[in-house]
Amino acid sequence: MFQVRIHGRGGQGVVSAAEMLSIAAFDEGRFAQAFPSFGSERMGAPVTAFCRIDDREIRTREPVNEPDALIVQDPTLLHQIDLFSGLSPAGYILINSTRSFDELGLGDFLRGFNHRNVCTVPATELALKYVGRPLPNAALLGGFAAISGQLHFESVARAIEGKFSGKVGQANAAAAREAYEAVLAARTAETAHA
Amino acid sequence: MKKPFAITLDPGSSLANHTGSWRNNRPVYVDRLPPCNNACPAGENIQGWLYHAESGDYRKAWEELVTNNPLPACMGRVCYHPCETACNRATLDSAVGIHAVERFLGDEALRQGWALPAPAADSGKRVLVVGAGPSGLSAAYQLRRMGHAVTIAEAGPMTGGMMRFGIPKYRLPRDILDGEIKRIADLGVEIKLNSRVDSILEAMTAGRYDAAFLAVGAHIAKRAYIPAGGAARILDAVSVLRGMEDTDQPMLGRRVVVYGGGNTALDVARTAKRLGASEAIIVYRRTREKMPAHDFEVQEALEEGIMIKWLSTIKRMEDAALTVEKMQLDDQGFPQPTGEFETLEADSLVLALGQDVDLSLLDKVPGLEIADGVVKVDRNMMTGHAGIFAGGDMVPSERTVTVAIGHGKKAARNIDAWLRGGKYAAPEKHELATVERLNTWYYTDAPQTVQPALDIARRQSSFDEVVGGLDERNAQFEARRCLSCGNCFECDNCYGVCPDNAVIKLGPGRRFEFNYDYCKGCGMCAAECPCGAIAMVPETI
Amino acid sequence: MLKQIEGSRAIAEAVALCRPEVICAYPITPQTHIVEALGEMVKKEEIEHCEFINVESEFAALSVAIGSSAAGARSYTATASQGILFMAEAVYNAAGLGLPIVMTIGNRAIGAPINIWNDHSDSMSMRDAGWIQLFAETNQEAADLHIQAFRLAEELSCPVMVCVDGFILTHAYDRVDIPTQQQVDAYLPRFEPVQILDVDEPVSIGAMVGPDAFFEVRYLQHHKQLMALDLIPRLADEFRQKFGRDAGGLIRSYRCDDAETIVVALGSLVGTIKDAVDGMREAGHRIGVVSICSFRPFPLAAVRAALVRAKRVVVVEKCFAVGIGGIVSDGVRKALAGSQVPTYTAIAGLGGRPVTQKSLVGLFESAQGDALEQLNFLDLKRDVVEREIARGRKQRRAGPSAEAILRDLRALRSGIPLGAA
Amino acid sequence: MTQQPVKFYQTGTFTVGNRLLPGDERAVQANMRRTNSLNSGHRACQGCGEALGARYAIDAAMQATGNRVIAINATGCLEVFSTPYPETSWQIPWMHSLFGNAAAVAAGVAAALRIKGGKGAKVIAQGGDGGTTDIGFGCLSGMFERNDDVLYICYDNEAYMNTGVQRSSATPPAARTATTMSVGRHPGNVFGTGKNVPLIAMAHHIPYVATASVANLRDLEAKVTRAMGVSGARYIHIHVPCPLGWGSQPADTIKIARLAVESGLFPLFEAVDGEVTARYQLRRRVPVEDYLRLQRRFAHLFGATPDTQTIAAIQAMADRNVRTFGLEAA
Repeated sequence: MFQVRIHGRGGQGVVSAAEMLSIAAFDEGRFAQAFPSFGSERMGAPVTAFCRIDDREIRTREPVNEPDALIVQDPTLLHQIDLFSGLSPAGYILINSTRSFDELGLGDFLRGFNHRNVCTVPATELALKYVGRPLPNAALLGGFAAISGQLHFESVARAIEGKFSGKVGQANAAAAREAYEAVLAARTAETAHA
Repeated sequence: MKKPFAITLDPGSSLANHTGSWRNNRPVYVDRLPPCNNACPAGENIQGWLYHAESGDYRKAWEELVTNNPLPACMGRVCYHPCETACNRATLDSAVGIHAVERFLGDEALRQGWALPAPAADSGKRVLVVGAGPSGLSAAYQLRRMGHAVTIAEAGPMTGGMMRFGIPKYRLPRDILDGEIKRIADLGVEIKLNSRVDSILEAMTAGRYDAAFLAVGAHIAKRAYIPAGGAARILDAVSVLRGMEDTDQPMLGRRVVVYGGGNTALDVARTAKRLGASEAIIVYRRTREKMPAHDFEVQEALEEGIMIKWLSTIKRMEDAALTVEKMQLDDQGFPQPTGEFETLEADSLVLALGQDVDLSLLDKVPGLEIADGVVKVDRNMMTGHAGIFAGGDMVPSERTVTVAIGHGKKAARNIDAWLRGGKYAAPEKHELATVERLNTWYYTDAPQTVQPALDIARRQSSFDEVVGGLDERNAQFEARRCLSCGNCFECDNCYGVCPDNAVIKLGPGRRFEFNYDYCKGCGMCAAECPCGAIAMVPETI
Repeated sequence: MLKQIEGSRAIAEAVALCRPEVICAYPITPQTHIVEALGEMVKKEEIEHCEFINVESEFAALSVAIGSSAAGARSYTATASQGILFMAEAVYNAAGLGLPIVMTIGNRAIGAPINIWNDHSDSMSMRDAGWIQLFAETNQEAADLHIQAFRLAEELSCPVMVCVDGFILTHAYDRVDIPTQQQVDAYLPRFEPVQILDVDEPVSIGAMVGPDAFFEVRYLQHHKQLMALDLIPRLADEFRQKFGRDAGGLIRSYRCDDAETIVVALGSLVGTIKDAVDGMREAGHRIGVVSICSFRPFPLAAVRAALVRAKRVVVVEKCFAVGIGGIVSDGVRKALAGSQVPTYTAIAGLGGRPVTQKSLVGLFESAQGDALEQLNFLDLKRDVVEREIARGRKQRRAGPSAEAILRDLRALRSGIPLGAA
Repeated sequence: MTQQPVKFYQTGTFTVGNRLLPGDERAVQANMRRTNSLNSGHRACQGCGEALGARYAIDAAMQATGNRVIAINATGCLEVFSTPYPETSWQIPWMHSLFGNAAAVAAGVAAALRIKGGKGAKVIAQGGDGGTTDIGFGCLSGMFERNDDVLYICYDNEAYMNTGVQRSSATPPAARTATTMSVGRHPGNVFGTGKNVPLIAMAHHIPYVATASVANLRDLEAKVTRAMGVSGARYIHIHVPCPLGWGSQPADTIKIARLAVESGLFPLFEAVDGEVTARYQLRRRVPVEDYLRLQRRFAHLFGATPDTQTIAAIQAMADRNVRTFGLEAA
């Protein structure tokens, strides 16, 4: 079972991101379970959503306390809540930011992590570029497909296009594709580096 | 439908619950006596015939009417309608114009030629009626209907009695009078004119009559001694009015003075005016309030230019001048002479001081008692001589046409019972439907219809009828003003207001019944009955 | 058709396939998505011949459904938490009148303190109202139970609640097989009411019943529930034949054949317990789980048969009868009456407290050593409770506990000792 | 006010029937074949105004719809006295659910009828003042606001009679009830600000609102008939005296209702789409004292030293009604 935890703020499509992940997994014939951290949050408040992906039926209903991957949609949350709780150094991290981990002040924290598994993506900028709105979730999902290897980009793109209809869907998918390719490129560079 | 137990029930199943057991008062339908009926000297069922008139069934209304009175067209004109004085509607707006509806029905019957109901099978009995006035005609009519053979012996040359000889044409046109009398004759009543009965016993024996009804009118004028010069022309009212029925009308001159304060005085004065008198003056010794004449007649007379000198007595007559003394009322209200005199120009003086009955036919009848110029009768209208009954002006009573007709009916019922060897027992009178018994909220406001009246010029110059009749539309309107006091008129109020649907409506003309299985005795039906036809009576255990 | 779909949406689609005729909606978290979806489907005419009525309260919601059901329309509504309490009078009334309304409960706690998260307090509060109560383990079952619920309700003329864990199921995206209209039509016949407000055949429904018959009417409600004990498994069997999967039934056992310890639970908790059981089985523990789907009627015989050979029973329940303890456990103990099987109650997950496998395994291991109290509180913060009790002892005007505890917890997190501020 | 005055003076326009009128112009209650929707054998008190009002209204509705009425009843006297197991007095499809939900249940029935066809049936919800102006008020307002196709009839007897005469929001000032006893310095009910549900109904701008009285049958029937011809939410508020609760003579029920109208305390009017379109003009205006004196619930206002101040305050209420509703002809 692969468990993802997504952090963001109300209004950033955190819950939708988890849902799209689950749909992409479903599309590949896998089992998936997406759910939000339930609450009465309003726009701007910190929000968490979860997605489990497995090859057999997922029965457990507890929250994801030990995620395999973490998607952070809003870097301003970094110093506000314990984002990395339960994440093992073997885990994946994807952060929406134009800056590097060092610039974000995470250099030391990530020293034990596999550098192929952690990445930042300028998802908001990509969204503004393709969609015209600062909604980073789709781009991050493209990045997630690249970094985690859990899902094919095509199924993620289909899930995005299913969630956002028409042109908006295509634009989000395009943002996701650029993020996907950027992360792949970064990983290739990382490999070459290593 | 397979209904769930207990929570779902069949419609109307509460009929099994007889709530009548809750009751400690029960409503009952009653017929109370309407005040009009109670006041009618002729005993008419006024509310009864108005009921039919309301629905436009004039034939039925007239048939109900003539059960008690064969002369409605006359009565509607000349009756002083005590019914209207008693009418409960007067407390709301004004009394129902009963006389006007009665007259309309009477006229309608004459116009349509409706016949009176056929008499019952021949009883084999013969009755002699003396006098063809209202009382005699009424008795003859009732007796004939009961199957008896009736003969009227009339002394005069014409029927109608005082209706003809005492009431001027302008109040009672003669074709109306004749029409209604003819209808009685058509029933098989034999009328012998110019047949004066000198001795009743002889007449009965000669005609083999089993009973007799004496109904001789008061045709003899009372006289008063007034010193008069040789050329003075003094007449009495009876002869003047009687003279109007002759071919030669009485000569009264241009200035006529009438002495008296009754209706007859007014009739004479108004007649004089119509005969061409430029001045017709009534001299009366008391005030208008004390005048026995009916107010509406005084009013009509004044309208026609009749002058009245109140508080005056006539002392003497010299040629064409009268000496009149002014009077004043004393503490007891009696007029006392003042010693003040004045002179009144007059071509003639008509005395209208009351009338007496000629009782000579009763001489030597054993047992028969006479006092104060009238015959004593018992409660059954029988004189002291078995088989001889009397009524109308002959007996102690108010002398009106209506009273006379009532006497005739009552006497007829008693004669009939006597002939059959029994005694007539009048049905018990219902409790009076006083205004307190009514719930007048339900009656809408509708003042009395004004009857048309002849214009003054024609009233002063002709004997045309002064007061006109109602047409069908306003006769019906007037009939519908009746409150139907004390008698159910099927307004459906009881049927409607019962919270327990415990009133059964039986259908048109059949009224209602209480369903005591469900009536809880709340009394709302009685409280909301407009006409007071429901009484609440305690349940007895 | 398989879909990756939100639980609420799956329920809405299942309800839509049942051809409802009147749907009443009043918003309350966490059932709102269901009626929102249905409202949209009615507006788009994806559900034909259906009235969607936005009412002014839950009391009105069920009352409208009472009226529409009595007038012969298949009627549906949904609620949760305070909502079911606000309609409580109508809940009893619908059952008393025998109206086959189906109502989804998105299970949620009841305040005060106000709390929007999941537990079973809401539907449990109405457990004796005369409704059939079915608990869904998964979103697939939640969808399927609604199809069975209409059939069950209408065959018995008895209202049915389908209880679905709020948020945990209602807001989770899961794989759900949504049946076809043909499948549902073949399973669920037209609604033929046993009583109807019909101008051609008038009846009075809802008479006042006195001591002479009220008792019998109540007994007949019980009788309906007893009939449901037979009907529920039959409908589940027929459902399996027509739809090719298990859903509903009275209870379901998992790895109980040789189990010494059997856990009993309702709703979505069962999935988490199954994973815990699998883990413990791998470690050699003889443990299994029984899931109760039909809480009303309570299947005493089936529960006894499933549990009587165990060495111990642990009932994990998301509801709490204050002043006595478990609610489900009462039924379980009654089912086991006369046997020697000890039954432990664990109150868990109240007000949305996560129930983790880790805690469950700890609980079950303690049970296996028979080291449990009869009444246990899973993951209750004892220290917080004790501090609050002590505080209350110190001062008369202690103020509201909820706020005091929140202050306490914030202080703990911040590392600042209590009272320092 | 709502019909042409009939010029038949013997019976007038005020009696139930009138043998002189053509059948179709007579009151429904005059009809030998009226439905008696609320049948005999019910257990209402002697002289019950509510039993009368209910039959008046439902019979009229039945006539107006060709006998296609379904009634939903709130808990209360009417419900209890009409349907004690094993007997019902209703001859129409009828249902009782709860005290406070008649409007909502009726809305549900109306919804079902829309979907199922329902043979053209129309729905009436009915309740007393407690079930309408108090506990059922939320559902009533919801029904109005949604404009559900329901006629709601409130039979207002001005207190909770079923439970033993307790005050409701429709209880008039100074009236004695079991919870506003005639004791203390201010005996009887408080002088509140009033809760005029017909006006509140009008504030919802529903298509039809009317007040009626058991004392004016023809007016009542005309209003019910009119209401049955309108679609959407409709409201009729009928004044029904209660001999038990008011301490009046059973036989006086209609008389008291009439005095309530004629004093101006209970104005009769109609409103279409939230605007008053017609009012009954007082025929014989009476002082409120005439009305109050017949009821023991106001007995403390009279006696040896009448409470003239309170009576004047009640008269002022009547005067205000006369002014605001234009109850007197100009």
